[in-house]
Amino acid sequence: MDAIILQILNGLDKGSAYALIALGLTLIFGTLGVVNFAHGALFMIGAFCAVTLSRILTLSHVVVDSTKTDFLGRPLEVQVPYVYDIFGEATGAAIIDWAVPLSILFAIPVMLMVGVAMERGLIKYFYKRPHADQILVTFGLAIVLQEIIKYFYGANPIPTPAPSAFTGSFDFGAILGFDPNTIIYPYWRLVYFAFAAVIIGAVFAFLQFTTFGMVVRAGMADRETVGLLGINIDRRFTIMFGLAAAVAGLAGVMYTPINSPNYHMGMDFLVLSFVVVVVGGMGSLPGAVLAGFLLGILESFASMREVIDLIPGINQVIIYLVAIVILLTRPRGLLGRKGVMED
Amino acid sequence: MRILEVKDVNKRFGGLKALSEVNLSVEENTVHAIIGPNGAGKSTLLNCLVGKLIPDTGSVMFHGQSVLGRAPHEINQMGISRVFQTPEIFGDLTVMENMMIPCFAKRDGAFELNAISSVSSQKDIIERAEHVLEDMKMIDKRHMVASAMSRGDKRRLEIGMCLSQEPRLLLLDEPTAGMARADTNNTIDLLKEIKSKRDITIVIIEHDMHVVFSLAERITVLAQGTPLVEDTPENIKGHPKVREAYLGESSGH
Amino acid sequence: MSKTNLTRRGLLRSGAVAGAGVALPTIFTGSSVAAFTNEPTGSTVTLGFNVPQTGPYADEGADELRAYELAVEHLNGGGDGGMMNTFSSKALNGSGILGKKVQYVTGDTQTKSDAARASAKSMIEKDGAVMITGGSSSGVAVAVQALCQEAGVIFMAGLTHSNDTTGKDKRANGFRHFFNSYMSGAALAPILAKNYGTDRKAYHLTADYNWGYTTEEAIRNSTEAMGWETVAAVKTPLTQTDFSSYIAPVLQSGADVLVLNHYGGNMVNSLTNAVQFGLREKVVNGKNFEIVVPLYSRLMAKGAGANVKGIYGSTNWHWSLQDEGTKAFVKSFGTKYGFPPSQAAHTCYAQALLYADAVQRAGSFNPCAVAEALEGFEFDGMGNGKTLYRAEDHQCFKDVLVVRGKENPTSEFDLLEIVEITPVEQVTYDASIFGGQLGTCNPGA
Amino acid sequence: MFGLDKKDTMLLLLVAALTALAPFLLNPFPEGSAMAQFNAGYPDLMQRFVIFGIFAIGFNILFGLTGYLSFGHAAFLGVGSYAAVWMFKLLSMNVLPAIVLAVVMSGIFALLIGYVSLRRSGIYFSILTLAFAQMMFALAYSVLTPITGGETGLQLALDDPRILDGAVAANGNIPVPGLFGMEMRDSVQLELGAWVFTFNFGYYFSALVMLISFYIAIRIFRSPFGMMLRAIKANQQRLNYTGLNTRPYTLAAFVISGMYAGLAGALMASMDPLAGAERMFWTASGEVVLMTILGGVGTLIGPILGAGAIKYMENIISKINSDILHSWFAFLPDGLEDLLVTLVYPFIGKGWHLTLGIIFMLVVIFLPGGLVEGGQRIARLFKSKKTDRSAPKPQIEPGE
Repeated sequence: MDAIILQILNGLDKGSAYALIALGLTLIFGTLGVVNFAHGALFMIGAFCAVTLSRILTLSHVVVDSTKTDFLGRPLEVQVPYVYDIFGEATGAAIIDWAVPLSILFAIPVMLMVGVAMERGLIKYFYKRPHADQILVTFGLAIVLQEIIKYFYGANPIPTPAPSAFTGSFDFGAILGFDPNTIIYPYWRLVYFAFAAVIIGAVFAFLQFTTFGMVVRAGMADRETVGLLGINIDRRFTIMFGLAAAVAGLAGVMYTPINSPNYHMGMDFLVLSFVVVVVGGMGSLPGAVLAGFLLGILESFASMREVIDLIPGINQVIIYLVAIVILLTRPRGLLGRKGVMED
Repeated sequence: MRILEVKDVNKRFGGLKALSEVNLSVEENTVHAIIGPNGAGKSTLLNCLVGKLIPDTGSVMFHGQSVLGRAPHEINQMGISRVFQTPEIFGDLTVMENMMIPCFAKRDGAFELNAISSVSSQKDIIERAEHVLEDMKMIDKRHMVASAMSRGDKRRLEIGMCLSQEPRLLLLDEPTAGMARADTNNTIDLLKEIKSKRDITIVIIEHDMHVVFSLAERITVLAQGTPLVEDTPENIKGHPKVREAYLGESSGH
Repeated sequence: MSKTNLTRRGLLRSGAVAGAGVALPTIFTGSSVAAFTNEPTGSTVTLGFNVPQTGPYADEGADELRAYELAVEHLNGGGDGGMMNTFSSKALNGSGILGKKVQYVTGDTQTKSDAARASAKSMIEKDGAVMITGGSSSGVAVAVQALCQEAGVIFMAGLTHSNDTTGKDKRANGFRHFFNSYMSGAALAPILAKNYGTDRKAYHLTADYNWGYTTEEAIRNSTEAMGWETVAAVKTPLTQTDFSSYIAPVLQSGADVLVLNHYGGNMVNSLTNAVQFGLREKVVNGKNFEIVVPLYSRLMAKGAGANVKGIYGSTNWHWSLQDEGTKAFVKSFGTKYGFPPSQAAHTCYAQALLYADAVQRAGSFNPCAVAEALEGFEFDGMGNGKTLYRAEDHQCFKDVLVVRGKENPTSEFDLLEIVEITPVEQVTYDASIFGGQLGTCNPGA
Repeated sequence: MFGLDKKDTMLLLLVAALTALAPFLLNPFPEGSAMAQFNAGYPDLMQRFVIFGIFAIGFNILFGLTGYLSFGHAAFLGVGSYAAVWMFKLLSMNVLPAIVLAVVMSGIFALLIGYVSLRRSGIYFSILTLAFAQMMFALAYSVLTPITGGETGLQLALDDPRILDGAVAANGNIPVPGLFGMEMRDSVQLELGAWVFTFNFGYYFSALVMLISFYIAIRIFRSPFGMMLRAIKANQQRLNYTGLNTRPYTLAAFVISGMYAGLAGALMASMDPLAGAERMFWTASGEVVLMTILGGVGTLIGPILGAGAIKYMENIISKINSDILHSWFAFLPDGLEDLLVTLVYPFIGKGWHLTLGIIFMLVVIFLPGGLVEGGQRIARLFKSKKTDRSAPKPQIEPGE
């Protein structure tokens, strides 16, 4: 029982990452009709916003500590961050410690700009082109973006820890009456889950309750008609692209403490996020969120050793197996609409 | 002899009752029109005839055989061809290729793995396709890519493709929708010519009363998913129920 | 048609100068001219450095390449000579190999066996490389080793830790300086028993591919021999990035040690996740919960950051060793590049020198002569103390390091501290236990 | 000739001539010169050109004609490779039985996967094929290790049975794949002045297989079956209402292209008897999509060009290192040399992915019809000087 509760928790957390990425992907697909293979790269750029900010915060000058030596026997050069000088050591250390949450503020404008630049500079020329062309050009862009990141940051993962206040884990088991240590969950992952819930809720509220969102939703349903009403749908779609990029980027920022970011983390998520979107139904926002959580939970269950012992290799294939079963039983995914992306 | 027999057909979409207790019979070698206001269920009925939709209840018999549960290509092979509201042709292919495909379907059936012989060696198919193109007065356009033609020519090509299969029943779904008056008249002439040249039954769904009264021998009026009346054009013109339900609204034509 | 095995472009490159301008075609028949694949006849010899330049191990590959460049410099008499000065064999004299200047070509393995073989083939066929070396995974090492066997060139493996490389998949033309899973287990177990006691329950997470299997087996066998119990062993997919669903059930199982048989990105992520779950603050069965990482590398430690603190693992070599060979190598590498070398760099540098030395001693580039010179070769001064290149399986036997993540690192390179230098006797095993056949050396032509 | 019209015959002969002369054409630079780095006329790469050419030709039969974008085609390549290596291990080092088994096995897999996946179209089809391939990759890499060799790949061993050949070659090594006594790695070299040309038996064998595959592909393109496939891409609905059952057509195309992939896989294993699971990974499937689009979708020769272009970059650009760059620009003054090297360096060697990404983007943006369209534009540029300039934009027809 406790094992199952634990894996549901796990699944929700994994699912929230999938859902966040799939949400942005669906926003772009639903509004612009563009299959964006560079979406994973946006996630990755978001994560590197966090890396960049923590690098900026730890910009240092060198103080020579003659009591110690480095590997060649020379006096040790100790890096002292400028923030220590500005705010004093205690406050400075706290600022550096909180680099990841602070990066949210840094990432939002950056990602909006990246998104808008991408849409204006490249994507808008591809609205009328076949999906295969969109896939290829965005795939090329994804490669270029990740190679640029690799050029500057290297291929090795870069540790980007959560604030020390969030290290350790919370013991749910104790509350629910199980033995201690049976259902524990890291604080930061709980933060991630809550954060994802807030972002997903905000996106839905934005689309549901603002005029802007209403127009966009109408545009998703029938672009031509909305265009005929004399509404400048293109500008709104540009903003939507920026928004989707920001959602992906924030998902990336908050993900950095969970897994140290590296330049190919976007590609690692790309296939998976497409599976999530398609299982949810192309163009359906609730579908993307639902499928994200569903696949997250199923993946967690499949990784239990009781399950693996029963069906060897199930943890390797569960996502794809579920995708196949769902697509064969529900032709357009969980909540997909007819006629979308079928030709 | 009755070629098409629709009995007690019902079709629901969720809460919406699209067809209710539809009965229709079409005599062989006649032109039968189905008219009715928007949302009357004309297209739904047509889709039930060609296998795109399956009625909830009722039967559709073609030449004494049920079409229900058969796939569109099987129904076509039985002898029913369909012309769509917006011309459905193979846009990327040339006019000649467009015309050859139904000829292959007629000769080889629903599937034939004819992967090694070349198209240009299929003399009988080429001959047949050219013959139909000549018939349709399109032979000079045979090397054109189909999507580059005017809408009228596309319609003409589509009808020609259907005729090349020598169907026993030709279904036309608003063949003149969106056409200019001249094109409409051309289409009427074309259909008249087709009818005069061969034995064929035509069922036509049409909004344009001019087309209907120029062509139809029998007319069924559909309203709210149910047949209101079926009669000759003359009688339909004067029928009070029809005027009330339909013609009164669209007399502006 | 006459038969040649692959080509001998190295020969042709120099021969071409003599034949230039002659319009008459000359058809080369390999066996009549060259005794072995890519026999160098000019004033230079070409070595092929096949390292990952793209993909997740690119940084490791870059470090390997730095080491090779340094080795080439030293072989040709440049720089301060590095470990050539401390190496017990004095055959090398800084004038290249057998008087031929050393040149090199590079290829990208992409850490994929197909791509690695393609780039190795191109170096052999196109560039006339007489020896291939490098790589940072066992899959690549085994694949390229088999290729070199077929082509008739020597393969000096880079970083490869699976038992298979010199076990089940060993080849007569292939040589490994790096240690393996068995040695990790044999070296780690006593230290673990000493620090964590003999009454422990271990939970293994294992990368679901060959290297993971052999590592899990090695650690299980050696820890169980010390009295540990293995509670469970769960295989994780290579492509996994988030290990939370594998780590969450660990505490429920009653285990008090978690062994992460992961490498590279897998290890960085699983360790980070495990620390996140607060496993190390837990007390289970009255003991502190512990995590063990059988194979450490500095780049992985760097990726995992503070999470490695206090965690035990094994490593082939570390720059903080105090023997003369290490000090000489660290000095020349550090002077040239500004930071200390990784263990991958060390192994690659050593392999390049060992190959050159063997050629020099054999007096020939012929792979069979080189192999003979390497087989049973005992040496010292290459950073791991006395070392033996065992003849039966072409595996090096030397001391193995047990290391621990450092609590207070002074720089981003100072992440591990040496806990124990396990003597070579303790990690030596019988050559036959892993099966496989060495075959006979293949000189190509 | 060969039942082809004049234009197609010319195309076939052109491809035949290019492949026959490839050892010359791909080695335009003399040995030892600075440009020799760009020579591609060595056996391994030439083999790869034609083998991936086969793969792409087959993929184009599915994607180019029917428009069904399979994102899991590399799985069939993998199946073919595994089948071939098993045949080498168990039966004989002769490549023919290996090729036959590989084509049959990949055909069976394609039939099963195609039957299920073709129940959906559009991106749903793509995701289904992707899912199948990823499952096959994941299983081959892990739990199927006894059958596939897992991480290290499936390879030959000295103690394999090899029922027909006996165990070990004369020199005590594992025998190599061959064809009735000719070994695939046999080569003859020709030295002409400063130039060296290598003629490899394996390459010519693969090239012959590719020519046959190409010929069959032309026949399929020109056949009624090919026309039906193009009709499926153009308007599936109309085809249904014309009395044609599209499912068996798409399935046949899927199986044929799967068999092409299996053939390519078998040839890869024949040239280099090792089969790794990575060749089934989704990026490998993506690669063949890129090859086809880069060359020109739906054209006959495009996929071959695309395959060549990508393999050239992977194998040539990736091998240029900073040393070589310095030697190129050595004639320049030091500062300028360093500057140029710094500018070029990110794009070569380990940066070859960056170059690849940029080229994809440029081709897709400016040449939607791929390299073939590029060729057409250049050809038109020359023609337009003679004829009038307002010629209508030609449709990209198969066979151009």
